[in-house]
Amino acid sequence: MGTKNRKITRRTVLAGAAATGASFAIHRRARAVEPVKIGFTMPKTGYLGVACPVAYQAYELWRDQVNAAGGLKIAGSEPRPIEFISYDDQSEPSKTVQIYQKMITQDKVDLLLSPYGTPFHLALGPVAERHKFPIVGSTSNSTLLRDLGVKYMWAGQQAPDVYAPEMVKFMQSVGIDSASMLTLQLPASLEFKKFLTPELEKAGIRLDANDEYPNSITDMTAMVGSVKAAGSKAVLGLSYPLDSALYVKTAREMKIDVPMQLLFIGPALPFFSQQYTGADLEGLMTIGEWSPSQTAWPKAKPFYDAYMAKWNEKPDYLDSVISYASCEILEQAVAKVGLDHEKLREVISTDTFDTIKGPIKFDGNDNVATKPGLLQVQNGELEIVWPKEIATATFKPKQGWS
Amino acid sequence: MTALLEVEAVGKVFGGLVAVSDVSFTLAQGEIVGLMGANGAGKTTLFNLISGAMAPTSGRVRFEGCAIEGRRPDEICRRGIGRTFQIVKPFPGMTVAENVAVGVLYGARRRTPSAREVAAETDAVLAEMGLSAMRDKLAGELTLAGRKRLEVARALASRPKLLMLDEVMAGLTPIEAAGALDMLRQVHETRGTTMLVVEHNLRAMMQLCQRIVVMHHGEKIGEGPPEVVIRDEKVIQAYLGAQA
Amino acid sequence: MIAQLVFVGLTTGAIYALIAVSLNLIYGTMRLLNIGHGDMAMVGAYISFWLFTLADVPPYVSFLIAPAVSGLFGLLLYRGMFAGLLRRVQGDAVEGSSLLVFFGISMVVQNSASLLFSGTPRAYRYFDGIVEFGGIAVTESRLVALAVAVVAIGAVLAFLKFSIWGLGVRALIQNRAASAIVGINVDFAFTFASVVGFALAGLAGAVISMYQAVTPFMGGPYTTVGFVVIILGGLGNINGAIIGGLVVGLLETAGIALTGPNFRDLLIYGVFIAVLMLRPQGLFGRKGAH
Amino acid sequence: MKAPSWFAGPIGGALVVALLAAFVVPGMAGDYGIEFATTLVLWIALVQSWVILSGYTGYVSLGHAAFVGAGAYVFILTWGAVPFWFGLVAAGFTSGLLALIVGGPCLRVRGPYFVILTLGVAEFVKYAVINIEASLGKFGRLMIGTPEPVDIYRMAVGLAAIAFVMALVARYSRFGVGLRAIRENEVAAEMTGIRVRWLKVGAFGLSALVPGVVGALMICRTGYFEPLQMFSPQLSLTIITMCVAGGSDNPWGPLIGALFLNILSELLWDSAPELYTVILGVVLVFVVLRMPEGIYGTAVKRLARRSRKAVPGETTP
Repeated sequence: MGTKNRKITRRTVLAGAAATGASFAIHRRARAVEPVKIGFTMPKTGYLGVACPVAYQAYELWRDQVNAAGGLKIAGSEPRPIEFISYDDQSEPSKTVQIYQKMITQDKVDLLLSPYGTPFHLALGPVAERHKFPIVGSTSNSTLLRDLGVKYMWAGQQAPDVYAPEMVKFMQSVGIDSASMLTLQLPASLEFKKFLTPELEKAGIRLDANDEYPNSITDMTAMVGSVKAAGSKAVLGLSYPLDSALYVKTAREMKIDVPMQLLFIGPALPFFSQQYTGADLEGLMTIGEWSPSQTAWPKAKPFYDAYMAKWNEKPDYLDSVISYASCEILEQAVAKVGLDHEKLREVISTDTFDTIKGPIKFDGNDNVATKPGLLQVQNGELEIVWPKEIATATFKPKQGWS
Repeated sequence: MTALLEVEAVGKVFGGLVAVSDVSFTLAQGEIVGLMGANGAGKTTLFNLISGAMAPTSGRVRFEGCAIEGRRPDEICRRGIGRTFQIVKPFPGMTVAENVAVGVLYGARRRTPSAREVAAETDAVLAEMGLSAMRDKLAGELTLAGRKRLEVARALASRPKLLMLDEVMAGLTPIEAAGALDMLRQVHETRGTTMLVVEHNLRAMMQLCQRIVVMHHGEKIGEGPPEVVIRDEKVIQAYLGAQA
Repeated sequence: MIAQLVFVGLTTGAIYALIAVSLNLIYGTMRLLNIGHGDMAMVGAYISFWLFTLADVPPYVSFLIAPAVSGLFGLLLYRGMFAGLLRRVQGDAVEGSSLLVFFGISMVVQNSASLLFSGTPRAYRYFDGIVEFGGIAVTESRLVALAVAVVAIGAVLAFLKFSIWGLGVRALIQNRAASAIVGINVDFAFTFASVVGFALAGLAGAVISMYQAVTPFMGGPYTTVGFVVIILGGLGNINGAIIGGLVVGLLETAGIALTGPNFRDLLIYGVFIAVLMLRPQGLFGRKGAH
Repeated sequence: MKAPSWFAGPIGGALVVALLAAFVVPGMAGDYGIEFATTLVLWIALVQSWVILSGYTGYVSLGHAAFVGAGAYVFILTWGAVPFWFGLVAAGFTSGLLALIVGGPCLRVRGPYFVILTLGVAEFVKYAVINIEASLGKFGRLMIGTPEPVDIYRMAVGLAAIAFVMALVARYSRFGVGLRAIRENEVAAEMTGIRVRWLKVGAFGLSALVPGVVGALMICRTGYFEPLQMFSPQLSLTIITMCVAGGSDNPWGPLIGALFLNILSELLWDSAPELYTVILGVVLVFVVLRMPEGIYGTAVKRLARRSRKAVPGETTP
């Protein structure tokens, strides 16, 4: 009757304790050289408290790796160890603004990493601009950052106006001609919907059920029922982790038999595979363009292994990867031009960076080197099924539930 | 003497229960009238009907010739009817002076008084009621006698033409009750305020009232000067019968 | 489909009713504005999750352990804080003060959980087969949740109805001042309300953990629903809380089916506001009870 | 009742403090200091506005977030279309109007019913705005060209000063005496000639003006509007927490409560970033248990007792 994932959690606790001990040890030893102070905030409490570990765990992994390798390489000087100065922004963008000002003016940090989530990036844009302090964005994926017109901040992820056409291209490539869309009423989902709807129309994909729901949703029976009645070939769930899980629970009960079932954010998260395994997870899709099994990116698999070793859970293929990649960009830029903010801005704006998700290059605020893609669970692992150039597997229609 | 208050065939029914039935009487300017009756006779309900806490089911209440039944209590107060409560309701978290000031500020008057006028009038009422020494105490900290006094003071501060007193002496020691009686007489003497008084203390009623209305089971069963009323056979039977 | 919607609505509603009944015991008797009630459910959910993942303890055993722990917590809070607070503070001030206390407690509990376990959602699988009957298909965990809620609420009702202590608690909910005068042991009733109220919240959490991911912040929405339900049903009215819970549960499923999922909250709060406009004392509250 | 002459003292004092805060602090504090001060001052404005209804009448509102959110929403809707100041004023008045509309029916309900009803109304308004925004195809709105932080700070100081004076005048005027009488005993208040309904609704409307402007200033700080954040019930809860911690029978208590909580959380947050919310929770519990009348109320009482001891024979403080 019951299955479980005991090994993951018990080891997590031990590994976590060990890791903390290890990082203390490094700190003490590295005191000889003045560390490089890198600041950021994370919404450890508040409504994003659930989502942010995937990001800061990537940051902490990067710090430990760099320190273990002798410190951050800085052009024109000795490598120096990294010291994080991080605070809880309580899921409030205004707090983020306040804390970044503090980190810049009082804590006198040398470098900054980005906070978690689009609204926080948007709120921070003007701060970066005023202090001429470069911040490589990570978990931000909105066209609004472009509208802000800042020169000191770059988006980590693809904006929906780039993402939506790719998703539709994929659907056409596997012969899907009808879809039902379920949209969470939060900015990122709503923005995606806004760009996806005309693309679907342009491609001649029929839109059947098209519902929006609030973040307070606790039951999806009615909504999933309308999806079932519509008989579409695809379910596009523009959803967040907890409602993604709710969708799977309800779709199982109602035996939703649809070849393409995509959930915006969820299937890549660790808890998802605690709650659902086997046939339930198999065939679910999510957005993302990364996989440890993509051999074209030599750093991908080592990152995956290191993350697993440190945190004893899989990285999130979207947020953890881009968070880590933003650290890599900063690392490479500093290695090239040192800690001067103006030079950093220059080099980040123009160079191409080699990261765990392949090359990244910015044009304006946008990353133009990465093509947005889609992931699918196949044999329990997430595989890239789109775009073709970086695909690690081919799409397989979802086959029922357990 | 012109009639200040006219109660005409007033009735109140709660669900199926008749609380007050067809009661009529009048109060002349400057009169002190007692309202007597056993517990449950409908005295407090009648107070509520006059002061606007409830609307009567039937009948009229006229004050200075205007129909006031069913109007809001605050409006009736501003027209000049002040009252106290059987179960005292001071403003416990406010000081004694503040309690009185509420009456001064919101009671019957033509214009908003200035701060100095409020202070002066509050002090005057406090002195009149013998509360000056306690002016800065919280109302909730007073003894029962003090709170009853305060209720009268608050009602007086609103400059009522008619003051309705609901058992202001109940629960007091004989000495306190005597003091209260003197105080009311004093008020009547100096202000000439018309009063409608509910009281169980027969002697006090005899001394204070010029006329007494007796109620029984929601109906008026007698009316007249005190010494006549208490000798009335019907009244004795109803009143003492119920008491015993 | 209609049968499915109604049944699912009932299971959701049963959990709401369980939370509301327990909250009603605390709010109805002591007038403590327990905005940390959902956090107690969160504690129960974590207990259930960790017992299962670390020690193989199946959730039905946690259904006993979680309420024991949270009930003990309730006892300690009452003895340590609220007994004294209730002696010193009276009237409306109780609500303000207790709101602040529970706000503090809620911060401590939530953030301790967050520090200890991080914000990462946790989940496990149990009772996750699918049962079909009469055109209805539901996950077993929903049935278990329904059964547990019915049994727990039934036990509380029976206690209140048939035992002499229960009579005292009911009288206390109706009128505190009068109860003390007629010799009801107020201290016992308060202790009872604290322990049982907290224990049932913990139980609800243990049940919820079977089908919803566990996070340090999962309690908030349940607190809100709990308050809406007890005010809807009439403060202190246990039967009202049960019916109110079912009403909200059905609004969430059937109501959404009729209007659209985006109207979920407008529907729930709209009905709530409308009811209070028409009946200021709630659906089943007595006039003047407040 | 005309404002007594001693009003001039506190009002003048508030003005001096506000002017000092507006023009001296920015020179001394860095960027971060200004951000902290802005947060603090906005909280002060919020608690002062809340106390007018909930502190004085005892109708505890858990719905203040609705007014903050409504103000912010109106402000962003009019952003760019009308002059800045006009937008601020419109934000305040819209919230005030919203309060007048919902106040009538809501204030028929008392005690706990009112507390939860206001929460329900605030949630209703929040989800209404979410749905309106979604149906307009909006996914958060961006404002470009918002004022400099120092200017926002100065506006916030001005607003807090206005809110303080409003709360002060409301407390010690005829209006405030009426409101407090309602809190102490509504039936008796009505029988003493107070137009209970008008006063309550009036106080509700008045208490919603300032939060509307606060909402506008809050989105100016981040340049971004998203309903879920602006209508957060957490905000309403925090307001109550500050007011109860300080004591809420007069403007001083909430002022002290806001200072206390902001400064405390700032100190804790800086020195114990991991544990600070836990410690803050413990402190809150402690405050209530040791000082049920709030910091201000308790302090006044202690001082009074001490002075009474010092001057034997005097009966009243």
